[in-house]
Amino acid sequence: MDLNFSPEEQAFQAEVKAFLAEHLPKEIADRVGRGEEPTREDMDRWHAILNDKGWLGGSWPKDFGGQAWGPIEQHIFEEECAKANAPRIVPFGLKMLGPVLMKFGSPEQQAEYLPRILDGRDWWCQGYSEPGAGSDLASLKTRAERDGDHYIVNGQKTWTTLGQYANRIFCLVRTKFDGKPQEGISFLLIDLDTPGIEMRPIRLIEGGYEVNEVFFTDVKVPVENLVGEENMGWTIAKFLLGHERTNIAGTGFSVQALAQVKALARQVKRRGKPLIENPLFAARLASVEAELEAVKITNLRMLSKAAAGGRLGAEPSMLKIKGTVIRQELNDLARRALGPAAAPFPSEDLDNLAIAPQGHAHNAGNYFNNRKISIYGGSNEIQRNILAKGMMQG
Amino acid sequence: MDLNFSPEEQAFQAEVKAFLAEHLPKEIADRVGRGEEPTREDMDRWHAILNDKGWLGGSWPKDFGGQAWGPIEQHIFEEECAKANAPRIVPFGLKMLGPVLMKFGSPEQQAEYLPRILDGRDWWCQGYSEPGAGSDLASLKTRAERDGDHYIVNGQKTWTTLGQYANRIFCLVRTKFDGKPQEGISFLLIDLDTPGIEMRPIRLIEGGYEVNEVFFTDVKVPVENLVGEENMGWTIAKFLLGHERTNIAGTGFSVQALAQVKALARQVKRRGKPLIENPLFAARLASVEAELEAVKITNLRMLSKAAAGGRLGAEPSMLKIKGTVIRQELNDLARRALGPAAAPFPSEDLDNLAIAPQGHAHNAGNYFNNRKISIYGGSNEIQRNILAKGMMQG
Amino acid sequence: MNFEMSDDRRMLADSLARFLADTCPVEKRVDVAYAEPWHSDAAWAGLAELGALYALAPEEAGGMGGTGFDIAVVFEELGKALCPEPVLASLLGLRLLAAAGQDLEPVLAGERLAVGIGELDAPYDLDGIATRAEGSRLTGRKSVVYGGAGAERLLIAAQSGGKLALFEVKAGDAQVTGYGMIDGGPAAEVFLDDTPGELLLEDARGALEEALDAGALALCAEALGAMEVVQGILIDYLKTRKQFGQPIGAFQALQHRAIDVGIEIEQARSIVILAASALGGPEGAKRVAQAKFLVGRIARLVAEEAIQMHGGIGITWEYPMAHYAKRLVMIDAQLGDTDWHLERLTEALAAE
Amino acid sequence: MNFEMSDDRRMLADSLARFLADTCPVEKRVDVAYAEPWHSDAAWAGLAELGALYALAPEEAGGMGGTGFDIAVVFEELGKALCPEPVLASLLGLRLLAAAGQDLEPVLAGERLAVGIGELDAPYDLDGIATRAEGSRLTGRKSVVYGGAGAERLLIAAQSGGKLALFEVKAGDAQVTGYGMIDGGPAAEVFLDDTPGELLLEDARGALEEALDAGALALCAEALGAMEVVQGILIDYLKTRKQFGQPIGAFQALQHRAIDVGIEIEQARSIVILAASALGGPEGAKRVAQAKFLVGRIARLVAEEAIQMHGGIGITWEYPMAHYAKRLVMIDAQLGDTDWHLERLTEALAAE
Repeated sequence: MDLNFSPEEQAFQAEVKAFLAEHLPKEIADRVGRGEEPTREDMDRWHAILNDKGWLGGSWPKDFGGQAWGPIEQHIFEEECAKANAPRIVPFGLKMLGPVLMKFGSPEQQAEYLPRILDGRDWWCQGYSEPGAGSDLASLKTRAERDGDHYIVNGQKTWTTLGQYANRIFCLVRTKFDGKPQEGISFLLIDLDTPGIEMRPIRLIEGGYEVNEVFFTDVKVPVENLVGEENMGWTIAKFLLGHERTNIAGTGFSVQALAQVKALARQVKRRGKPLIENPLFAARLASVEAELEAVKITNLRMLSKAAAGGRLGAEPSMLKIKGTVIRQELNDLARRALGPAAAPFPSEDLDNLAIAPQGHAHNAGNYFNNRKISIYGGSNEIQRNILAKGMMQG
Repeated sequence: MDLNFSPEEQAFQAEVKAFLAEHLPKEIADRVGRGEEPTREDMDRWHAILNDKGWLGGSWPKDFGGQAWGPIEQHIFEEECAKANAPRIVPFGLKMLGPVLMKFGSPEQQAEYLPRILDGRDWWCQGYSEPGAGSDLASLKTRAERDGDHYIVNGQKTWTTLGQYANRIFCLVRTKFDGKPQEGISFLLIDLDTPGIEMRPIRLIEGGYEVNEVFFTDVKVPVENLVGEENMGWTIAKFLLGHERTNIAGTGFSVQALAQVKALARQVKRRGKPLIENPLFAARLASVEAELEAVKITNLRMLSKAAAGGRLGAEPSMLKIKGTVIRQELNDLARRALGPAAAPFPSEDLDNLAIAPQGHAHNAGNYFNNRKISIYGGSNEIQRNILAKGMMQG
Repeated sequence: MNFEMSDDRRMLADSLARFLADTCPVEKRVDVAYAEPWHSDAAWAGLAELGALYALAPEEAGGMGGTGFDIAVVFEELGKALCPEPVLASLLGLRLLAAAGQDLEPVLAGERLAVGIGELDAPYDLDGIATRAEGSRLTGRKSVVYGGAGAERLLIAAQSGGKLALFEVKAGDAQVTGYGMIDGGPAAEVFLDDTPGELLLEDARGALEEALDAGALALCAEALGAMEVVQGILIDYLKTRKQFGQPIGAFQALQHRAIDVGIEIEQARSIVILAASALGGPEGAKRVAQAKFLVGRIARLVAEEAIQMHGGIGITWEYPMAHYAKRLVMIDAQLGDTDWHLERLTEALAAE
Repeated sequence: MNFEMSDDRRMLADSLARFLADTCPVEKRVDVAYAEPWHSDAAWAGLAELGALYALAPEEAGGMGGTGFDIAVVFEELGKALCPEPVLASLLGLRLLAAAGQDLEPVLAGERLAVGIGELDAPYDLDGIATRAEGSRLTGRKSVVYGGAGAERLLIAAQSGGKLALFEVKAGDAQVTGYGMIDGGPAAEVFLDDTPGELLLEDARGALEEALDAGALALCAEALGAMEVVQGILIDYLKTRKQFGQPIGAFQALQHRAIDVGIEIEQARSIVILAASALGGPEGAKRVAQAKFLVGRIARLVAEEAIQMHGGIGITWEYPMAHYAKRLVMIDAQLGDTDWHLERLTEALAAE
């Protein structure tokens, strides 16, 4: 038993810290630290800085321009980025499509698309969910029908995160209309400039825009944009679900959120004293801190197992559930700490009124927005179903 | 809107209070107040005192020796009894078999058995559950086969509360072995002195004895002991489940338990102060007190509806769930308040050591024993299923 | 014992419900609640015309109600309609003006009035109020004054000669910066800098406590109304939304959670009834604290569970339930949150 | 980073598990744990022979371990077997004797020793200790002394000259009234009335805190072991018990609850690892408090959920799980319950 990183890992951690201190632009870190969404320019800029260092695709194999980081390096990198308020790396190209192409793509697809992911020429988004198929992906209806050397795509995708910035989308589409629903799905790459595609923003509960609906009407997609074989989309989707789970608990974000709540609770007052001295609030805070310390260890246990080549079973689903609940609880504490000062609808005009302490005006919005984290990527209910299946069979 | 009892109801409440003050034997009230089980003699004595007053079958019709109390009188009576630490009236004869006989029994059965319930000559117990049929009563297996003017009963019942004091048992038995399982059940009265019956005590988690297994081997039961028609047992069981729900939330017991926890929390100390001044314990206590106040009102709302002749729908199931959770939480607080002093296995030898403040030595045992209240009488999960059925159909 | 609403109150509830459904249907609410002036002058005038404000004040002060049940009826309907009109501000104002022996008629007829009590460093507690009066000139800042944007008059709680006093300030004399709230409706920051005011009550503590209790009860009733609507939407969704070939309400794990939500809403209803019955009596403060504590806990649960069981659609701007959920969560931070009221209860426990 | 147990510890765990399975199988435990002397002399001697006690003391003091992980390994096995032997008393005693520079050998070899710290009015806090020494004569009462029945020696914390001191008392010199506990195992009330003792440490506060941290960690590990067994029993039951024609584990509401129980047990396991790793270091006290708090909460949940999902059988004396559940609940009240440790954490928060 040894909970410490190895000397090499510690050296890497120090290197990441130093790099972040030097190269993460302050205005970007400040924006993220205030709980605001980074702008498109922030994300492009940060991606480019990481790519210059060779760290953007850090967990990619060296042949494809990566560093071949193992799960522990990847974890260290992500934790330090979160603690430093770096913008989250947009995952759709780097963490989702990239691994899919490396595993299932043709050499031509790999050569064409992987470099464009790293250097930012392509911004990918994801076309999985549909209005009638959220957690139940097998029931998706968007159809791609073969017509010579093209597919003709018709249908609708939704919850397409940051689609407004994307030039390409990877989609699960139905290419076979009889038999078991899972067996008729294919994985298709689509250029968003193709005629017949309309992207409509969806406004979210707190007032922001980050997800979209995508409508496809007779969209012509060349057959060479099929990844893998026709009708093997379900296999690819399952591969992706099982891949890249190092950050599933989001402990880096929670560590950062905890520090922010503590700072806030020292600034705001109740009954003439700092809120952090209030027994009931402090009990909430100390309670979630203990939960977070525990889930951090659970996360490390999983990483250690993965790094040793062990097969992950229940761990990712457990971490997803507990990790999201803890983050949401921290969001709740921040909103609660502000009290009525959380009520104003955030706007730049209000910042000079300083109703909330500096950097905390977005707490209520973040609380509401982050209800999503227990819903997306396989809701916590779906995770429990997965775990229950294992329990009853195991 | 008026939350007060009517002048007549208030007068009745005062009468009950006065009666209890005068006639409830102090040593019995003390034993109940200490959280100990009343003895058999306590129960017999208290039943007799109430019967002398005509209140034992208070909610029975006057024709059968009752007072024809409505749900509100019944509630007032039960609340005041609980607050005064009266032993609970043993329900099997008075509240279960009595109403069944009045509704389904023959005039001969009514004439024979009802008076014997009131005057204590008969102590009835219940034979419903079986080892393989707890929440799922329809699957019960105890069989009663017709043989001339008798049934021959074979099988096993369990969770028979206070069976050790009983001389008679009413049972659900299977009399038809094909068709829908619910349609082959009958309701049978059995004299426990009949040869072939063995009653074995089941020891419960905290060490006490209150439930039993009952084994039937070729037990001869006269056919005139059948209540209603053959194979109408399911109808009778459902009637009973829907009957007599005034005390389902057990708010009287909770009111009493809350008072005891408060008294205890003033006596025991943490960090040199009475526990009731500890912010975290006080928060638990104030929280459950608020819940109790709410469920008391929910209970009164249901009673008011029932008294006006309204049909009860979801209310009893809701009250069962919330009422039991609150009582269990109060049991937890009492155990928690004692801390290590809850640990000794209760015994008379220990009482003079006064490890727990006087009257509180049984808190841990009661906490464990009362895990039963969310299990028996239709577990809280069964109640949720009932409610869900209504929700999806409604 | 009688849990039926009186005929008068039922008529008021029905006419309020009809008016709100016509005037500010929830589909159009977002256009009103999130854009300056964050409410509708027409709806406001209509509410006054309907007598909704009269129901909040006792007859001896010129109103037509004013009991806990009158308040609860009005606010439950406002909550059901998710109405962004700042009726709470009028309620607080009416209670304070009545305590000060002032004429209520202008407010009852629809004048916009707001009450500034909470401050940045004392969002809930009277003891922490730092705004002070010298003579009748006020200096300080009142923060997140509900209904403050667009109010014509302000009632301000301020320290004066060792006591907590109540002043009236013309909105034009103070610096009032209005804004909308994340759950809709108007609020404002009120800056007072040697601002002239008129003393209404020299010792206003009791009146402020009474007004805050009435306000907290109103918020509980508003939350109850909103929860009822959310529950209805949730059950409909469970019945109609299909996944894996079945309505999602066929899944037992969701069934049991939806049932628990329903049980908690019944708890909320009961504690609102109890607090309404007790308001103004010796147990009023305790019952209101119990209600605001319990409703705060339950409202968050209802909002979070309803969103989670909906999935993504539950956090979209276009889905009305999302706005109910926001209101349910944010209502907790008005006039004392769950922890605040629980702490009041724990102190009372020790003193019992 | 390495979450594998060392070979030495794995061997110890395996041999302990085998020994406990042979010597006190859970089916026979009730005969031992609930009847005087509430443990088994043979099992006790066997444990000592096996070196279980040596694992609890550091090498420099004559032991063969003594780190957080050593303690955790031993107590997790004791918890899995629901062993009623009072090893906790020896752990506390060994830590205190080592701090006092005393010879540990008799205790390591199996001498029964108990430690009296908590009192009726101060069950958890050192500050409230009222037992006092005049010279080396002690007066006071130590309550619910774990392992006190049958101990040959007692270590007693007492006020002496303004400091908290540690004394050794021969059991025969005090009035020791032994009894069994509701979850099995021996305890005692210790009455001291001008009782002769031997001063071991003049200022024992630091040593007592360190011993209590080690003890709290041990209890967390014991609870973890017990929870693992309960979870296994529960899952088996869900798979095999049938109702309405299906195994009850086919019902999604129970599935999700059982899964949540499993997730919480993983949280408990992780916090025990963290506390074991931190014991004796600068963050030891904080991590132990986090562990005891979290494990206390989780142990109650596991016990209550396991019982509820079992139904009636879960609260019968004959079903071993019931005894695990009792231990899980009662363990919370040893050496500081959830609220107690949470309060320690809140105080540390304010001081951070």
